[in-house]
Amino acid sequence: MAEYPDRSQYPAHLPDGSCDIDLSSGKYLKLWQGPNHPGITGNMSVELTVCGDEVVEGRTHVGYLHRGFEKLMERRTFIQCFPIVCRICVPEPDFNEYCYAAAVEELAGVEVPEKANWIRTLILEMGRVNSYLMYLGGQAGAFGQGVIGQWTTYARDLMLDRFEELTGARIYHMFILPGGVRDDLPEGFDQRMEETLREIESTLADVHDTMFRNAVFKKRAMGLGRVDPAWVDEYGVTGPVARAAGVAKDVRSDQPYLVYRELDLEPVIAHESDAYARADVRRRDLLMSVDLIRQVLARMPRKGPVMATLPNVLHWKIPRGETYVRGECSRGEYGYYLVTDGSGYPRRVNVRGPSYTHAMALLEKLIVNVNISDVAGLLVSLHTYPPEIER
Amino acid sequence: MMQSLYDRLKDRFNLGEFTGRRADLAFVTVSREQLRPLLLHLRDLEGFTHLVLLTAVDWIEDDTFQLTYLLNDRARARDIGVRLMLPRDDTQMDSIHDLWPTAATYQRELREMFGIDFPDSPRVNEDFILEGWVDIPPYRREFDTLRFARETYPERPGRETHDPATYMKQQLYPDGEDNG
Amino acid sequence: MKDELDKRLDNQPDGPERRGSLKDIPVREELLPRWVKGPEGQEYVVEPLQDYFCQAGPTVQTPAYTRIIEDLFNWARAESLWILGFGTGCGAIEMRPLMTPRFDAYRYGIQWRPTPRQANLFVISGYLSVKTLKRAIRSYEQMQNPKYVVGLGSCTINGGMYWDSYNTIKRLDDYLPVDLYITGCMPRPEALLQGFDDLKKLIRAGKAEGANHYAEHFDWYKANQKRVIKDWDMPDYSW
Amino acid sequence: MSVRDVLSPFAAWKHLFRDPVSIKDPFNREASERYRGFHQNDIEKCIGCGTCEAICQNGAIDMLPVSGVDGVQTRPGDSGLRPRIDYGRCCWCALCVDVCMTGSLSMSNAYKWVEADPDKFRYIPGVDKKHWDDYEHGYRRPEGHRLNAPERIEMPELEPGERIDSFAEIVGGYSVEQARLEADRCVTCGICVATCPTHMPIPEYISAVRDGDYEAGLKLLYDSNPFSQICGKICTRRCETTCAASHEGDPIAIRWLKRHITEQVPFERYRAIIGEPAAATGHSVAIVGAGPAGMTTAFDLARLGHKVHVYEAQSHAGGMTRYGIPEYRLPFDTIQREIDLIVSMGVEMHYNTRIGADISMAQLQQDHDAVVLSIGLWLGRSTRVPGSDHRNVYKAVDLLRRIRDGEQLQAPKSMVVIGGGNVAMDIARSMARLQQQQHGQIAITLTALEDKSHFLADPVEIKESIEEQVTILDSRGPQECMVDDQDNLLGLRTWRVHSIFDENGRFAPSYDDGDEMVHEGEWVVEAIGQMSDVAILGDELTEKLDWNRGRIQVDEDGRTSESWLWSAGDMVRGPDVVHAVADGHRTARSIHAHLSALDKQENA
Repeated sequence: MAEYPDRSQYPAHLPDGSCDIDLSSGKYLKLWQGPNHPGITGNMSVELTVCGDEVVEGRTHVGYLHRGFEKLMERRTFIQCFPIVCRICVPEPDFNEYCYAAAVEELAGVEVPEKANWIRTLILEMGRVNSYLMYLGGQAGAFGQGVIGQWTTYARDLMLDRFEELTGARIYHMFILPGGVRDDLPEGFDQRMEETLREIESTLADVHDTMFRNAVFKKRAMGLGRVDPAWVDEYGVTGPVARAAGVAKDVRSDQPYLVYRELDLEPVIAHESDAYARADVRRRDLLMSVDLIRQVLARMPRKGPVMATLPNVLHWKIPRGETYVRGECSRGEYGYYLVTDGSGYPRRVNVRGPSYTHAMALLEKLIVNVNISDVAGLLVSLHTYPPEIER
Repeated sequence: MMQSLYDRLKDRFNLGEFTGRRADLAFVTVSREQLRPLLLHLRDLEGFTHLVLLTAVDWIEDDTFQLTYLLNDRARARDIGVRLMLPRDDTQMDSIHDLWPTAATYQRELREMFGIDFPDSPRVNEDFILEGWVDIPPYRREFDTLRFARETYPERPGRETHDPATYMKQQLYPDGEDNG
Repeated sequence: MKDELDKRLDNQPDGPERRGSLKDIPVREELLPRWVKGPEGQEYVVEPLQDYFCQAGPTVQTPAYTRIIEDLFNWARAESLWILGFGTGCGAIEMRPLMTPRFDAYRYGIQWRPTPRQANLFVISGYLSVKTLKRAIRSYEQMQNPKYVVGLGSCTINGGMYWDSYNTIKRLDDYLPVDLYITGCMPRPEALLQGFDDLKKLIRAGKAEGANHYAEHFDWYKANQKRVIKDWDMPDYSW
Repeated sequence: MSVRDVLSPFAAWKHLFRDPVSIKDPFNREASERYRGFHQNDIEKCIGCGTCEAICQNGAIDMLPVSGVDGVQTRPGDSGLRPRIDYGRCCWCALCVDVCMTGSLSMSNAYKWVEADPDKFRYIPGVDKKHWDDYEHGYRRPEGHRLNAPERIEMPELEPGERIDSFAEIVGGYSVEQARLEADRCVTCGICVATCPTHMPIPEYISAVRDGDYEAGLKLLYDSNPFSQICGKICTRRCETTCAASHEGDPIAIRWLKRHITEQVPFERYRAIIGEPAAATGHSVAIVGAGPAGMTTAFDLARLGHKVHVYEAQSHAGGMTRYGIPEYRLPFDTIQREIDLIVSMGVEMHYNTRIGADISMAQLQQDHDAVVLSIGLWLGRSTRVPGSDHRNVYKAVDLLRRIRDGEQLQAPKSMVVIGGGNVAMDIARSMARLQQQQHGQIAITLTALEDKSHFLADPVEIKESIEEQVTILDSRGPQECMVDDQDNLLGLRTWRVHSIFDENGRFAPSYDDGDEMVHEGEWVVEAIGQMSDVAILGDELTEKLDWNRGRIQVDEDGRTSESWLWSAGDMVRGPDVVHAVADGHRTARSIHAHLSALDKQENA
C-alpha cells in the first residue's frame, strides 16, 4: 500500500489568499455536481475540487436556465411584461408578479384598491407556504430522508389546488397584474383554505417529529455551513439564512409593504446559524405564514374593487423614472429595479433575487472543508434557486 | 428623511442630480472619483451596510452607461441608489469587491452582459451565465435579441398574419374606394 | 413525423456557419491533454477528448426477427418508462407531484433515475438554453437504446414565450429526436400522465423510433447542434 | 441529541393504516372552474379586430381569413379574420381574453393535448372544432376586469337651459387632456376605416392625438377629407357604429377627436400643412353646386393643378351644410374657413349663379373639359295627406334655409313636425329656439312612422330634442292636416302605425284607426325626405341622359351617360355629408383620369 500524503496539509494557501491547487499533482480531483443531479435545487452545477472526500474549493456555475428576461422585457410593453416575470422563479412565482406590478404602479402613479392589496398578501403568503414545503422535502431528501418529500409535496399540492381555484393556474398564476389582481376570491374559498391549512399543520407536526427530532438529521445538519453574522452584510445575506444567524432581517417587518403593517408578525430567528437552524427557521416561518393566511382571510375587506382603472394598456407609456421595490420571499429579499424612459417599454428591469448572493459568493465560502456527501445538504440549506441568479 | 441625508452628504461630496423617489428611497448621481469615498461613507457612517444590487442601465442615446449601486440601511429602513455615469467608450470601472465581497458576482455579470470591465475583481473574466457567446454583450441596447434569435434558431414555418384594416381594404375597396 | 424530418433534411443549406464572424473559441483547459502524476509517482498523459469518450457513432437498432417477440419487447419497454432526472427547464417542477403519492406515476411503471445510463425516457421540461442544450445532448447520447424523448411545454414546440430570446432554442426537433409533445405552460401532472400514456401506445405500436432516426440522421442533427453551440469542445458522440 | 431523537422518527409509522391520498383516476380530473386552459372563441361574436394579436407578448396569435365559415364574412364591422393560436408559443396568460373587445374569446378548463406532430398545435378556436369548444367552465374575463376604459370621455356641452334660447354651438370640444384620454381608448385595430365612406385613416389620426402631434393629424385629415372641420362637428360617424370598442362599451368618439385636431391647429397653419397645389395643367372643370360633393371635387382637382370653376345659386358656398344644418350644430365661421381653404387652392367661385337662369348647361359644356353636377336635394317631399297644401304646412328644408339665411321667422305658438330623421330634429329644435326667444315657451310635437328604436335620426339628436322640450311621438302615421272653416290650420291627425313595410319589404304603412290622436299646431312641418331640383338641366339634356327612378344614372365613378358630365353628392347617393365627400373624391379621380387620358391623346 502506497503512502498517501496527509491531506489536511492541502491545499496550501498562496500569499494572496487563494489556494494552490495543482491538479496534476494527483492529490486533487475535480468533481462536477450538476447540472443534472438530484441533489441540486434547480438546474445549476457546483464544480468541486476535492481532496479525499473533502471539498477544498467550490465554484458555482449558473446560466443553464438563462433566458434573458431582462432583455426580453425591454422589448415588451408594460402589460406584456406581466406574464413573463413569473417565469423567473418557479417555486414562488408570485413575488415577481408583485414586485413588478408594484414598481410599475409606483412609476405610473396607479393607486391599487385596498382589497387587491389584501389578496396580494394572501397570494404571497400562500406562495411562501408552497416554497417552504418544497424546501423541507428537498432538505430532508438531501440528507437521505425520502419520506418527508412525499408528505410535503402532497401538502404543497393541496395548496396548489387552492391556487388553482383562486388564480386559474397551478404554477404560474399570472394573477397579480399592474393595477390590482384579476379576480375576487371564489365562493367558499375560506373554508377550503382552512381545511388545507389544517392538513399542512398536521403534516408539519409529522415533519417536526421525523425530521427535526431525528438523530440522523441532527447529526448531519447541525454545525453544517455555519454563517457568521458578520457575513450578513458583507455577502448580502437575507431571509431565513440571515435570520438563522440571529439577524432579524425580514422586509415584512423592516419595511412593511402591502398590508403587513396591519398583520401581527414577528420575525422568526435562531442563533446557531447552521443548516439545522436554517431549516428550523423556515419551518417556524412556514407556521407563521399559515397564521398570516388566517389573519388575512379574517381581516380582509370583502367588498370593493380588486383592480384599478388602467389607461389603455396597448399604448401605456410611463414617465421617466427609476425605482426599487422589494419584498420578503421565502428565500430572502426579492426586488425589482425598474427604470423607465417615458416610452411604452421598460428601459431596464433588474431582478434582485436572494439566491444571487447566497448561491454564488456565500456558497463558495461555506463549501470549503465540507464533506462531499454534505454538499447537497448545504446547498439546499441555502434554499437557492438558479433562475434568480441568471434570469 | 432622504433630503436631510442629501443635505449632509452634499457638503462632503460633489454630488450630481438628486431624485427623491419615496420617503425611504432616493437616487443620487456621483462622479467616478467620489464613488468609493461616498460608498465608504454611506456604509460606515450612515448605516447603509447592505449592498442590495449593482447593475447598469444603457443610455445609448447619451452614450453612457449608468451604474446603479443600491444600498440599504435596515436600521432606519431606507435605501439610496448611487448612480454613476460611465462613458460608453471607456467602460472600465473600479471594483468594490473589497467593500462587499459579494459585489464580485455583480461585477462579473456586468462584465459579461454589458461589457463593463472591473479590473482586479476576482474571476471577472470567467464565463458567468453565457457559454460560447460570440456576439456583443447581450444587455447592450444595440443588441437586437429578436434578430439574433431569428438568425440563429430556426422557427417552425407556416405562420402568416393579416392586418385587419389592410385586409378589409383588399376585400372591400381594393382601389381605395368603395361603391356602397 | 419521420417523413417531415426527411423532407427538411433535403432542404438543408450547406455549411454549418450562418453567422459570419465567429471568433475562435479555445478548447477549455480541462479538456487539453496534460501530464498527470499517479499516487505512486508514475507520470502519464491524459487526453480527455480521446480517453474519456467513445469515438464510434450511434447505430440503428433493428427490430427483433419475429413480430411477436418485437411486440413483447415493445410491451415491456412501454411498461417501464424510466425518466432521466434532469430538469432542463421550469416544467420539471410538475415532476415532483408525479413522483409523490398524490399523482403517483410509479403505479404506471414510470419512475425517475438519477443517471442517463439507467434511463430510457428523457423529458425535456421546457425551453433549452444553449448551455443546457449541450448537457442535454450529452445526457441523451449517454442513454441506452431504446430511448425516447418527450417535449414538455410549448417552448419545446416553437420557442414558447421565449420566442425572441437570444439564448434558447426554438424547436427541439432540430437538435434531438422528439417522439411526443405535450403542450401547456406548463403542462399539469395529469397532462404529463396523458403524455406518458400516449407514449406507451406509440411504443407498443412500434412507432417511437426517435432514437433510430437520430442514428440515421446523425450528421444532420450534429450540424444543427453545432450551429448553435458555438464552443463545441466535446466529442461528436458522447456515448 | 437524545434517545427521543432516535425514537421520534418512528412516528411516521402511524401513517401505515392511513387511506392513500392518490388520485384514483388522474386521467379524467377536471381543472378548477377558473382554470386557464385551451381557448374558445365565439366566432360569430368575434369581429377579427386583432387586438388579441396586438397584446400577445408571445407572438402566438395570427389573424387568418375564415370568410365563408359559419357565415363569417368580411363586411363593415367585421374583418372576416379570426385568431389562430400557436400552442408552440402560448403561455396561457389570458391577456388576449382580458383585452378582447367583443368578449368573444375565452378559455375552457381543458388542458390535455398530446401530439407526435409538432405542427398540429395551431388552430383557430371556434373554427377548427375541438372537444373543449362546449366546455362550460374555464377562464372568462371577470366582471369589471378591463384593460381599457369602456366609457367615453364626456364631451363638454351646454346644458338644455343654457342653450334653448340661442343658436350658440352646443358642443364645446375636448380639452387636450380629455382628447388624449379618449384617444387612449382606441385599440388601433382599423376596423372603422372600411366603414368610413371616404376611408379616413382613423387609427393614425387618433394616434396623432395621443402623441399630441396635431399637425401630422391634420395632414392625415385633409388628405382624405377637405371637410374635416365640418365633419368633425356634424359627420354622421358611421365609423363609430362599427368601432371595436362599441361591443362592450362606448365607441371611441372618433368625430370629436377629428374635431379636436382641427381645433388644435391654428387655422393660419392649415394651408402650409396641406401643401401647395400641383402645377397648372391647363384643363378646366366646371362644378355646379358648392356643397360638400362639389367642393371636394373642386379641392381634389385644384390640388392636381386643374382650373376649377364652381357655380352656386346661393350667396354662400357649403350647400346643405350651410343652409340645412342649424347653427347650434355648425357655426357659420366653421363653414367659411373650410370654403376659404378650398378656394385658396385656386378654385374660382361664381355665387348667385343659377343654372338655367344665369348660365346654361350647354354653355358650361362648351367652356370646360368636364362638368360636375352636384346640386343636392333641395326640394322637400310632401306627405300629400289632405290639407297638406295649406299655406301653413311647410317643408323643413325650406324653413331651415330661411333660418340660416338670416330671415327673422315669426314662430307659431305651437307646431307639429312630421318625420323621424335628422332634418326633422333640426327643424324641431330650431323652431324650439325661436319659440323660446319669441314666446318664452315651447310647444312642438314631433311625430314619426317609426318606433323609437328605428328612428333614422342620431340617438344624440333625439335625446337632445327631448331635453329641449320637443314632444316626440313614435309610430304615428299622419292622416290629415286639419283646417277649420276659416282656413286656419288646427293641427295634425294621426293613427297609430301597425307596420311600415309589407311582407315584400315595400313601403306600405298600415294603421290602427282605433288609435287616433290630434296634435294641435298652428303650423305643420313636413320633414320626410328631399329630392333634387333637376328641372334646371333643361329639356334637351334631360332627354339625353339616362335616368334611374328619378335619379340621374351614373356609373360607379359618378359619370353620367354623357361623357363630359359627372354627377355627385346627395343627388346620387342620398343625403349625407361624408358620403358626399367620398363621392367628390371618386368623381375627382375619375375626371382626373379622363383629363390625363386627354393629355395622352394629345401627346400621341
